[in-house]
Formats: sequence, C-alpha cells, structure tokens
Amino acid sequence: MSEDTAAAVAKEKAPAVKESGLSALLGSAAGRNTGLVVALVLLCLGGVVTAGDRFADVDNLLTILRLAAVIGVVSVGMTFVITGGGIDLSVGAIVALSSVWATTLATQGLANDIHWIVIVLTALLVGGACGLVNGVLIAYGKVVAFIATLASLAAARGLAEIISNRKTQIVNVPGFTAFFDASVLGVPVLVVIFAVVAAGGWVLLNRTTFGRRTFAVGGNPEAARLAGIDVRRHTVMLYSLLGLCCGLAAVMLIARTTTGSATHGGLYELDAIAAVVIGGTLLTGGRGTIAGTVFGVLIFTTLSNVFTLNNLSISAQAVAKGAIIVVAVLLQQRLARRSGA
Amino acid sequence: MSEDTAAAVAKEKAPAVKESGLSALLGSAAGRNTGLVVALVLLCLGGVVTAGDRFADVDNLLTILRLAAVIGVVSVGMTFVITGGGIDLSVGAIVALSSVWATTLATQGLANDIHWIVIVLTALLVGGACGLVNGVLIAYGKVVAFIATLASLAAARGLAEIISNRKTQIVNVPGFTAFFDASVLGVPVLVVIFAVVAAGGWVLLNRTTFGRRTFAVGGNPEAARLAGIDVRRHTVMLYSLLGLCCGLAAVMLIARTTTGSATHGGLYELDAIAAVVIGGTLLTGGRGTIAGTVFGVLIFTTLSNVFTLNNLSISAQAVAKGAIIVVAVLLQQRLARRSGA
Amino acid sequence: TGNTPQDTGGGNQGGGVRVANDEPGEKVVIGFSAPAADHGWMAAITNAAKAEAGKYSDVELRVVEGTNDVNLQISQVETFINDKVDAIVLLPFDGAALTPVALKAMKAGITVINVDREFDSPFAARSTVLGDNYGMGVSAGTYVCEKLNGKSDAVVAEIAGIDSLPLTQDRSKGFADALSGCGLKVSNRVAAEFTVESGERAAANLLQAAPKIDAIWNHDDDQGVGVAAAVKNSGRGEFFMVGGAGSANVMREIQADNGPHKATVIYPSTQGADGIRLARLAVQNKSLGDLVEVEVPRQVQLYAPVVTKDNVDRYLPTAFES
Amino acid sequence: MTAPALLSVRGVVKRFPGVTALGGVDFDVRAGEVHCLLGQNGAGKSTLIKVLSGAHRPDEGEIRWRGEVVSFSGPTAAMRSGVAAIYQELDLVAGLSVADNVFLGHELSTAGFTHRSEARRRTRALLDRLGHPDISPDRDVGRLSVAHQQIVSMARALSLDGQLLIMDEPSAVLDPDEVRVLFGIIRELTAQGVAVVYISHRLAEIREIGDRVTVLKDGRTVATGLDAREVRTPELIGMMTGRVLENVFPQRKPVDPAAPEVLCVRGLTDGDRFAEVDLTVHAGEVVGLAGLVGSGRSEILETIYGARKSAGGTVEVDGRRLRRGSVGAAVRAGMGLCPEERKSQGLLLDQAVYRNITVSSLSAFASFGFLDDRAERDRARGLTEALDVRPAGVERVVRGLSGGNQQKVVLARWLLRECRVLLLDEPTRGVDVGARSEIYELVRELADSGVAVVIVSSEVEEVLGLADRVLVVREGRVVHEGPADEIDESRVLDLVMEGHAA
Ligand SMILES: Nc1ncnc2c1ncn2[C@@H]1O[C@H](COP(=O)(O)OP(=O)(O)OP(=O)(O)O)[C@@H](O)[C@H]1O
Ligand SMILES: Nc1ncnc2c1ncn2[C@@H]1O[C@H](COP(=O)(O)OP(=O)(O)OP(=O)(O)O)[C@@H](O)[C@H]1O
Ligand SMILES: [Mg+2]
Ligand SMILES: [Mg+2]
Repeated sequence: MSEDTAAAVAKEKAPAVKESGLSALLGSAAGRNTGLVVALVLLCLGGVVTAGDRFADVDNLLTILRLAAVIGVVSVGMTFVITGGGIDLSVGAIVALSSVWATTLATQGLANDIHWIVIVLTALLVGGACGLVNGVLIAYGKVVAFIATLASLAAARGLAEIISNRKTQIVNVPGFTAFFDASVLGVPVLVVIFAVVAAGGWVLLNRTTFGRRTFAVGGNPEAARLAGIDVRRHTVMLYSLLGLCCGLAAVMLIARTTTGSATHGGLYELDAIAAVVIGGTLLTGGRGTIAGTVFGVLIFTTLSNVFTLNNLSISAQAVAKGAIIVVAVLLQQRLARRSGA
Repeated sequence: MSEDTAAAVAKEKAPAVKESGLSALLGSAAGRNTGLVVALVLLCLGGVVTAGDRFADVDNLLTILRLAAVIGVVSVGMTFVITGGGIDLSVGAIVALSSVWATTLATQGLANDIHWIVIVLTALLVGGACGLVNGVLIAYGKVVAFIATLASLAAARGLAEIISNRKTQIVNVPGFTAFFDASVLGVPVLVVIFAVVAAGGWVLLNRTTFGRRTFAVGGNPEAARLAGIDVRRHTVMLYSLLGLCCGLAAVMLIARTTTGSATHGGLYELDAIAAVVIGGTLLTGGRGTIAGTVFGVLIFTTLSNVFTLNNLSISAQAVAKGAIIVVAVLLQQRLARRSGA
Repeated sequence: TGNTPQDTGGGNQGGGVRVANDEPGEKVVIGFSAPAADHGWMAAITNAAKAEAGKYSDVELRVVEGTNDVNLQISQVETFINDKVDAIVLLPFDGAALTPVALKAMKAGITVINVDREFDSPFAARSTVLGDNYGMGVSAGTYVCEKLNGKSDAVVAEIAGIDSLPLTQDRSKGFADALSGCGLKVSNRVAAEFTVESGERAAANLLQAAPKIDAIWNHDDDQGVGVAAAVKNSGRGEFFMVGGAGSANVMREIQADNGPHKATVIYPSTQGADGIRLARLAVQNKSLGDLVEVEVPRQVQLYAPVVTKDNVDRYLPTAFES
Repeated sequence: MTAPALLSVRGVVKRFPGVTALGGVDFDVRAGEVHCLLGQNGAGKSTLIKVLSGAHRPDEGEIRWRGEVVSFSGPTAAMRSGVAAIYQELDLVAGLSVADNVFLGHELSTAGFTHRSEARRRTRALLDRLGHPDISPDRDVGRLSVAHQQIVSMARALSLDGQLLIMDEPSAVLDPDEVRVLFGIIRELTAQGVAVVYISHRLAEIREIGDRVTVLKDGRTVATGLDAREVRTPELIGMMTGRVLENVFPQRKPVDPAAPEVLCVRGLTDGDRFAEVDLTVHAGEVVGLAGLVGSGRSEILETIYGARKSAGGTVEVDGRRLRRGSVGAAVRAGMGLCPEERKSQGLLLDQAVYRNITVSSLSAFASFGFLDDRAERDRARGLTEALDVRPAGVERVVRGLSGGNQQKVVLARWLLRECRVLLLDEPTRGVDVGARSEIYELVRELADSGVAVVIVSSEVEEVLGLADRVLVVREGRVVHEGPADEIDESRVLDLVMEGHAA
C-alpha cells in the first residue's frame, strides 16, 4: 500500500540499472571517467594542433602506447593495492631487482644454454617474492604499509646494486628479443601485454570474488573481517599480485632496453600512484577503477609525448605538467559530479 | 549500590591521569615512544661499538643535529598536515623554490644594499604562499592532496629552474652567514632553530585550540564540520604552516650551503613523510606526535652518520637501512603495546 | 691520466702507470664522497676510486653513501673533519653548495681534492681534477660537423642528461658553439636522466618528434644503451650517433660498427681515482711524476677525446663497464 | 521447555585492555525460540554477540553448539556452523553495491567469478521479503539511509540461512511499519525451527516478539530464562539498572506564551528532499518532529544548522538571520546539532572522551589560543558523570565505548556548549531505559533554562512524551502542527502514513 509510493520516489532517485555487456562496460567506463576522457581528448587536440601529423601518426600513437605499457602494468597492480587500502613505494625498486636478477641469469655464462622463458619466469618469481615479503610485513608484521615498502625500496635497490655490481646487464638471448619485439596485427607485443593485463585486471577487480573482497578490505576492513574474509591473507595476495606485475614490467623493460639495471624503475612509485589516483581510485581504499588508471597512465605519457614533439624546455614542461594535472582533476570532478556519479 | 563497585572497577583500570609539567611531558613522550627511543639508543650503541669515540664525540653529535635540523623543520610542519588528514609531496620543491627566490634577490645586483633579513622574509613568504596555494587547491578546489601537491611539486621545481636559470645562486651577504653560522652556548644556530620549531610545534599541536582542531579535522572531517570547525579554512592554514616551515628550511639550507638552487630539497617529501610516519603519526590522519617525528628524524640522520663512520659498502648500506627501519617500527609497536598505549 | 691504455692489467678500471711515487709512504686516510650512484658513470667513479685506493698499502679509504642531498653531503664532510682524516676527495653534487664546508675542511688542515664539479672558491681545494664538460660538447660538435661535412640543412638532435645540472648546460653550450662553427644548430633537444630507461623513453619520443635526423649527440653512454634500444625499436637508421662519457658498451658497439654509434666523447670516469692519487701525493708531499714541479698542481683538467672505430682499441681497456 | 539447547554458554569472559566486558555469562538458546538479551548500555550485549559469532575469542568459558563444545576460529567458522549475526555497528562496505554486500564473504561464484545476476535476483527477493522493494540491489550501500542500511544488513543475515540468527538492536533505526515486517519474518523463521537472539532497549518489543529473556549487568548474567510476557517491567528495569524508575518522561512545565521566539525558520526548501518548512521555537520550548524514516527530518535539521545549503527560505536565531550553508555562523549564533549517525557524523572515534566533548567549545577553555587541559577534563568529567557514561574515565578512547555510551558523549558536547538552540536527531537511539530518562530529564532542564530544543525521533511515544509541540512531517512537508497533549500516538501514525494507504 504505502510502500508503492515510497518505492516510486526511491526509484526515481536511484541510478539507472546497469546492463552487462561490452557496450555498457565501455559506456559506463567512459561515463564515470568523463573528465579524464575529456582531458585526454583535449591533450590529443593540443598535440594535433601543435605537432600536426607528427602527433596523429600511427607510429607516434604506438610509441605512446609502448611507453605507457611498462608503467601501465605496474599501475594496474597498484590499483589493486590502493583499492585494498594499501600503498607500495617499492615498485620501482622491485622492477629494478627483478630486471637485474633475471638478466644476471641470462648474462652470466649460461646465456647460450637457457631458454628465454627462464628470464621471464625469474623476473616474475623475484617480483612476486618481493611482493610477498611486503605483504607479510604489512599484514602479519603490522608494519604501516608506507614504512614497510619504503624499507623494501631501500633494500631492494641495494640488493639490485649488489647483484649487478652496479653495471648494466645487457641481454642477448635471441628468442627473447624476437618474441617481445614482434607485433600482433601491427600492435607491438608490449602493448598487447598491457592491454591483456588491463583487461584481466578489470575482470579480476569487477567480476570475481577476489575483486569484491578487495573493495571490502580497503573500504571497511572490520566489516570485511566480520563477513568472514581473511583480511590478512587477502592483503598478502594484493601485494604479491603487485609484485608479479612489477616482475612483468621488469620483463617488458628488459625487452625494451635490452638491459637489466639497478637504476631501472626510478620513481615508478610516484608515477604509478599518480596515475592510479588521478584515475579516481581513492588513496584511502575501498574505491578503485582500472579504466581510470589506464586513462591516468595515458594522460601522463601523452603529456610527455606532446611536450617532446614541441621541443619544450624541461622546466617549462614541469610547470605545464603541474597545471595540466590540476586541470584534469578539476575537469574530472566537475564532469563526474554533473553526470551524477 | 552496585554502581559504586562498577565505578571503582573502572577507575582501577583507567589509565593514570596525566600530570602537566615538563617532567611529565618528557616522561610521557619517552613512554609513548619507547620503541623509538630504544631503536635510537641501539643505533647509538651500534655507533659507539663500531666507531667508538669518533661517534660519541660532541662534534659528531652536533654534526648529526645540524644534519637533522633542515629536514627536521620540514618534518615538524609535515606532522601537522598529516595529522590533519593531508599529505604534501611538494615540500622539497617548495624548499628549492624558496631558496632560489630568496637568493636571486640577494645575488642580483642588490646584493650589497639589502639586509639579510630580507632574504629570510622572502623565503618565508614564498614558502608560505606555496603552502597557501596547495591548501586552497585542496580545501576549496577539492583536488586530492596527493595529486594537488604532486602538481605543485612539478610546477615549483620548474619555476625554480626558470628563475635560477638552472644555475646555483651564491649568496654573499655577510650578516646572513654570520648570523646562521654562529653558536648559542656551543649549540649551532641551525640546531637551535630546529629545537625552537620542534618545541613550538609541540605546544601548538598539544596545547592550543589550533592543534586540537587539527586532530579533529584529521580524525573525522565530517564530524569536525558538524562540530562547528571551519574544516576548509583550517586545512588551508595547515598547508600554509607547512609552507612556512619549508621556507624556513630553505633559509637554513641557504645558510648551510651559501647557495640557492633548484636542486635543493631533492626527495625531501619522502624523507619527511618517512620520519613523520615512523614517529607514529597516522597517515590516515587524526593521530600525530611531534616527539615521535623528532625521534624519526634523529633515527634516520643517526643512521646516515653511523654508516658514514663505518665505511660500509654503499649497496649494503641500503639493504641495512631497509632492515633497520623495519626493526625500529616493530620495536616501537611491541613496546608501545606493552606499555599499554 | 686514466685514459692512457694500461699495460699492467688488473682490471680495466683506473689505469695509470706504476711509478716511483707508488712506493709506500706514511699512512694516508682519505674520505671519499660523491653523489648517488643512480647511473653507471657515477657508479664507475666510486668503483674506480676504490680500486685505486686498493692498490696502495698506505691508503685507507672511507667511502660514504652517495647522495644527491647537499645537506647530507655537507654533513658527511663534517664527519670527515671531526674524524680528522688526512684528505677528502669530494665530487660534490653541487660545487657551490659544498664550498663552505670544503673551506672549513681546508681550514682544519685537511687536503681537499675537488673532483669534476668545481667549487666556488679557489681556497676550498688544494687541487682540482676537472673533466671538461664544455670541451666534451665541443668535441662532439666538431666531430658531427666533420662527419656531416658541410651539409647545411642537416637535422642535428641532442639527448641531454639531467637538465637541472650545470654540467649538462656546459655540455650543451659547447655542442651548440661547435655546431655554429659549421653553420648548424640543434633542431631537437630532449633530456633524459642518465639511466638506460630514461634514455630509451626520451629517444622514443625524440624519434617521433623528428621524422628525419642526420646526427644525434647523446650526452651519456649509460642512457645511450637505452637510446640504442629505442633506435632499434623504431627501425630507423638514417642517422649516426655520437655518445658521451665513453662506456665499454658503446665502445664495443663502435668497434663492431653494427649500431648507430659511430663515436663517443670520453668523459673520464677515473677522475675519482685520480683524485685519490693526488690526495695521497699531496698529503705525503710528493710531486706529480713526469712533471718538473715539486708540488702537486692546483688544477688538472682532463681531456675529452673523441673515440671512433679507428682509435677505439686504445681506449676500450680503460673504459668503464656501465 | 523440552526442546534441547541449540546453543549453550557457560562462564564466558572477555577482557579488553582496561575493561572486563564480559565477566561470566551463562545462557541457553533453544531451537525455534526468540531469546531476548537485555541490559544497560555497556552491559556487554554486543560483546557477547561478537563472541558467539566468532568475531571475538572468549578469554574463558565454554560455548556448546548442538551439545558439542566449539571454539569458532573466526566469523567464517561460525557462519559455516549456522550462526548469522546482524551487528549493532553496521558491518557494511560503502562503495560496494547492496547485492555485493549481501553476499560478501559467501559470494555466489564459480571458480572465483561472481554470478552477478543471480546475486541481484536473490538480493531482490530478500529485500522484497523484508518489505523493501524500493531498495535497488545495484545501489551503493554508502548512499542509503541508515534505516535502509539496516535492512540490507538483515538481508545479509537472512542470506546465510543460519540456524541461529543474532540481531543486535535491529529496530533502533526502523519505523513501526518496518518493525512489524521484521517481526513477521522472525515468526516465520522460528516456525521453521530457527532460533533468534534479539537485543533491544524497547521493552514493548520484547514483550511482543520474545519468548525468554536474559538480563546482563556489568558483563554478568543476573537472570536468565525469564518468560518474556510474564515478567514485570519494574522488575526488569530493577535487574538491569539496580534501581527503580518512577516515570520515564519528566513533568512538562507550561511554556510561557510571552517567551521570545529563539529559532524562526521560514519557507525553508532544499529543492530536493523537503519544501516550505516553517518552524518557530520559543525559549523554553521543546518541539518534536515526527515522521517516517526517510521523510526528510534529518535534512531539515541539517539545513537549519547550515550543514546543507538551502535552496530557499530563511533561518533566524534571536531575530538575526543566519548565513546560508555556514555551520560556523549557526554555531556562533548558539546552535548545536546532535547528528543522526554518531559514528560518521558525530564522533572522533580514536580520540579521548573529553576531547570529543569539548571540541565544539574549545574557545571557552582557551586563553590566547592556549588550552586549559585540566579544566576541559574537569568539565567533561562532570558531564559524563551526570550522563552516567560507562566505563568512567574521560581519557578513554571513544571507539571502545558501547553504542549507547557513545551517543551520550555526543550529547554531552552540546550540553557543555550552553546553546540557545539545540537540534537533536534521534538522541536516544541505542540508549538504555535508565539513561533515556536521564536524557529526557536533561532536555527538559535545558528547556526550562530557556533553550529552544528541536527533537527528531522515530519513536512517536518519545516525541509525544517529551515535546511541547509536535510537527508531523511527511515526504518533506509539514502536514500537522499542534500541542503535544492534543494528539495521540495513533493519530500521529495515521498522519504519517496518510496517502500511503493503498
Ligand atoms: N573493542 C573494545 N575495546 C575496548 N573496550 C571495549 C571494546 N568493545 C567493547 N568494549 C567495552 O566492553 C563493554 C561492553 O560493551 P558492549 O558494546 O558489549 O555493550 P552493550 O551491552 O552492547 O551496550 P549498548 O547497549 O550501549 O550497545 C563496554 O564497557 C565497552 O566499553
Ligand atoms: N546522500 C544521499 N543520496 C541519496 N539519497 C539519500 C541520501 N541520504 C539519504 N537518502 C535517502 O533519503 C532517505 C532517508 O532520509 P533521512 O534519513 O534524512 O530521513 P529522516 O526523516 O531523517 O529519517 P530518520 O528517521 O532515519 O532520521 C532514504 O530514502 C535514502 O535513500
Ligand atoms: Mg551494543
Ligand atoms: Mg534521518
């Protein structure tokens, strides 16, 4: 009786029920990230206006994507950790350590005998193990994530320097380079990997129990615990997942530069966190979006591409970058608010 | 009737009421930071054992304190911002910009005419203004603090480079150097400044309405707003305060190096946040301790000093640093828990 | 200097011929401080210094954490002063910023040897070992001019190192000055961060920015490895590259003549090692061999030669492995 | 009486640092019964629930489940055995949808992939069963009102299909209609043999739905197995509080008709939830707002207070018009708001009790910005003693207090400030009978001293008993205004439901 009116009122206010399916997915991703999309489009327009064909060239776009790929993979992993209420400052150092470890294996004498897949597996293993250590320190050792991963940052870089003796390790394993330098239907393998990781990350975050629990652990750990989720184990898994992503990023970086080095991954922590946060993931946890992160990564890489095409001085770039970041965030806020999200 | 018993039971268990007064202050600061104190003492023991008199020498201790002074001032300011629920990544860049701006004034032709106090005021003004911009962006523009200050970081460094034309500015104002190189009762002026800032910070955070509001704003901004606190204005004040601290740190750095440079203050953001967090201030806001921050700064600087005295391999130092940080945090947790805090 | 091919073996770091001066003398404690080894050349500097010190039984070397924080570096020097070391070999992150504390050390009677980035005051160091950043740019520019041989519309690109460092500006200035000598100019300039990864990133963007290039000068061979990888990825090959600093990697590429690198300009990574030697001699009151002077000279400026396929064999043995 | 005990608890003890929350609890629950737990705020009810549902480990004592001694290693183990709980502090995750929350921890999935449409369908069915077809399973839980969040919590508990369902004050945020639906469901469940443990401070509810009652006091069982319908109210209150309550509501004094208008609201509109609200409160008057949950009363209070921007209308205090949307202006004019959701809107959970109390009155304790800490504590101690906050101790962290005691702390904040206008939104939610009457007493005293009070409550009885004048709000509009003694409970219920009738 009286409930019907109430229901009608409530329904009026409720957001439209979401449809599943790809079109809905794209629509909703674009919808929720209107501001970011607009910022990216404006940036591209800026690129076209100032650099014309040099910007709007397939090769150039592929260059942007290739550049985005490595940090993109790390950022997808970072999205999980931040959504789960954590933070990881050691990602760059883990990339460095993984790259050095894997390439030392490849360069030290064994070079001719090992299959390139061993390099890949080593990097993944090292990355995953570092993530595991972070996770255990944080979840079971109860060390604040910021400090634990800051410590890992120092330790992993130091270890990478010791292992590599501070030398750049050059990889000459033929199969490795051949595989990663290839293209699939004109799209470089690195970009394909990034796309697969992003898509996989989206599915994992939005369509699996793991993803649901990640939101819960980040949004309200006490409620998650009461719901029977093993918050600590889940936290360990989140950091391990990010570690794996770092290992993969290390492989991609080895492929791109043909080297492993203790200097790889410098300041990735800031870049990745910035991409994640600008994408709309809350630093306090509980809310995260892979699509936003991908847009965030693309905005940053496109930005430096446009700057370079325009031969801008580094200092001017820095000032402009600051301004553009603020504008992008303000745009995203205003537009997201308008679309009612 | 039975209420009396309940009250008695409750009173028995209630923590002892704190006394005011200096002894209580020192006692409680040490008590709440037992783990940090123990970590620092262990570190000093390590220094004495490995370097003997070279460590436990008044000159050496003053060297540690002088080193701690600059980053210490920034960290005290950072304690306020983090306690108030924020974060500031732009501190290093603000230090750089302030140092450059102030020294450009001193070096460009006017050198002989200006009084050194003008340098000091300029640095403070520039620092405070940068903080103000950060605060307004965050409080009124509603840009996430991480992103807003990341943008400021880029912009301020770029601006510093442009102003200084990427050259190190050398200061030759006699009064300036004379003042800051002096000692008060054997204690260098820089150390005195740090002590004054730390003491002032402690009073401000723990004994004033401003401090109390800072805890409220960081602990639950919505509740603070409904309790009648102007959360946005307060946030602006917090960032401005930190900006002022950065300006002061810039003055101290100019005094120490006789230069202003766009490269000053590199990675101060990480150092300051690390000191604050290891000291026990919560990154999520609402809990903060100046004493902890001071201990955090001292732990990091003492660590550097002990390493310097010991001629350890640099990479091994990094690994050891990571391990020591984790141990310090674990110690602090275990001991703080035991003492019931 | 460190660029002379050595015949004594014992690794390719820090050359130097053994001379009478090498006979053990009174014990010398040397403190060594340098910026963070966040790239290969800087790591090589420290490694070479350590290796050099290891050769002398009368030298005790104290190496401290590399840092880009001038405040920390100042406190390291202060610690050395407290420690009463005999000499300090200092590669400052910022020469001007470290000047006051170097003066303090000199006043305390410690022999300060300034390496690579020059102090602001002549009294702050007993002796200065300088690379020649401006000269490096000039060498590279001159080589590019020769190689392009009057092609007046040539597109020359430059990949600089960390742009906020004065040394980068010196190099760029030398390069630009030399190019203008043959009527050329830099049409595209990007900056990297002295690391492989940043080199790759900067070069990938640069190659998009300039569809056709004739010559590239890259300031640093560490980032050069990345630059070469980016060139390979892009499949471009219409230009030649000149490196900087002179790493073994790049020299091998020049030797094999199968990559974009046709030359590199040496910026000796043995400056630290030279600093150690000078410090020891100065403390022990010995003179510099092969010089008539009785005292160690005030300043030694190292030469920035161009290494090409023709002379690479001479330089490769002392090149640093980055 | 012959049914075997499904759950039996013996000598359970649970200690927290500085507090013994449970000091020896015994009771049995039989299949198919509704077992009520009664006790003052801080008696240990919620703690007991958490021990039973595996969220806390008991320090001592024995729990038998179907006759066997069990020790739940965590909430999952308890859920597997068939124990489902609705916690007092809502255990939902803002940012996740309703359906996600309902199935959190026991997701419907194959190989880790969630079945979203199935989860939505089942959630829909559960919500319908709870009488709320208006809650969409896709809605973000954080955007629901507390009442709706409570419904979601119940849906979640039902989705577990437990043998024992524990409900910690489920009715505190519900309106009478919703409570009726809830009771229907409880009866359905017990008929199927499910046992229910039910906690409430409303004795009338216990009479209506309960079979047996266990009374806790200071963490111990003082009586167990009482017949819920037979036991006399004064006896129950005596067991809980150790004293006898004469009269719950204090005596009203007639309002002086010449008293000045302190709060004057004209045509207040927010363009969304309510419109054209006129409200005048004289000095010494208590005005009650009655209405259904969701009728917009909270929004009216928050807008008057400046915490929300109004779209039109004016608010005046003592004849001076307040700036729109400025809490600061309202507070300076002498207004205070005791918000509806104490945890998210009211409290600094990790700070000491006294700091929570003094936060709105800091300048009263400060000279040149420097605080007199001792004076703060003394004033706070006086207030907590007057309100009987337990455990005593103004240095305690608020998070460790029981729900009802937390509410008292929020109330103390505005008592301290000596407001001209006090806006109270559900001030007695979760507060026990004894403390309730103390709060009523205080409100009355305040009014008598000249304060203008506006009170919102979902308990019509409370509004009628406490207020001098009553406004009935329906869907954002005032539909009735008049003296409290000229209207009765059923008339108010008719008014709030009007138009709802099919
Ligand atoms: N996490 C905790 N830490 C410390 N003390 C706690 C904690 N949880 C509960 N307590 C204490 O245990 C006692 C019992 O609290 P509990 O929440 O069980 O009371 P309750 O009977 O549910 O009261 P209410 O009716 O107010 O909800 C209280 O004294 C409370 O302060
Ligand atoms: N932020 C919001 N966004 C959208 N809808 C909201 C929001 N907050 C509350 N609502 C809706 O408003 C209704 C509840 O409003 P509110 O709690 O203000 O009512 P009330 O009359 O104050 O009831 P109560 O007795 O709970 O205080 C619910 O239907 C809820 O869905
Ligand atoms: Mg309770
Ligand atoms: Mg409400």
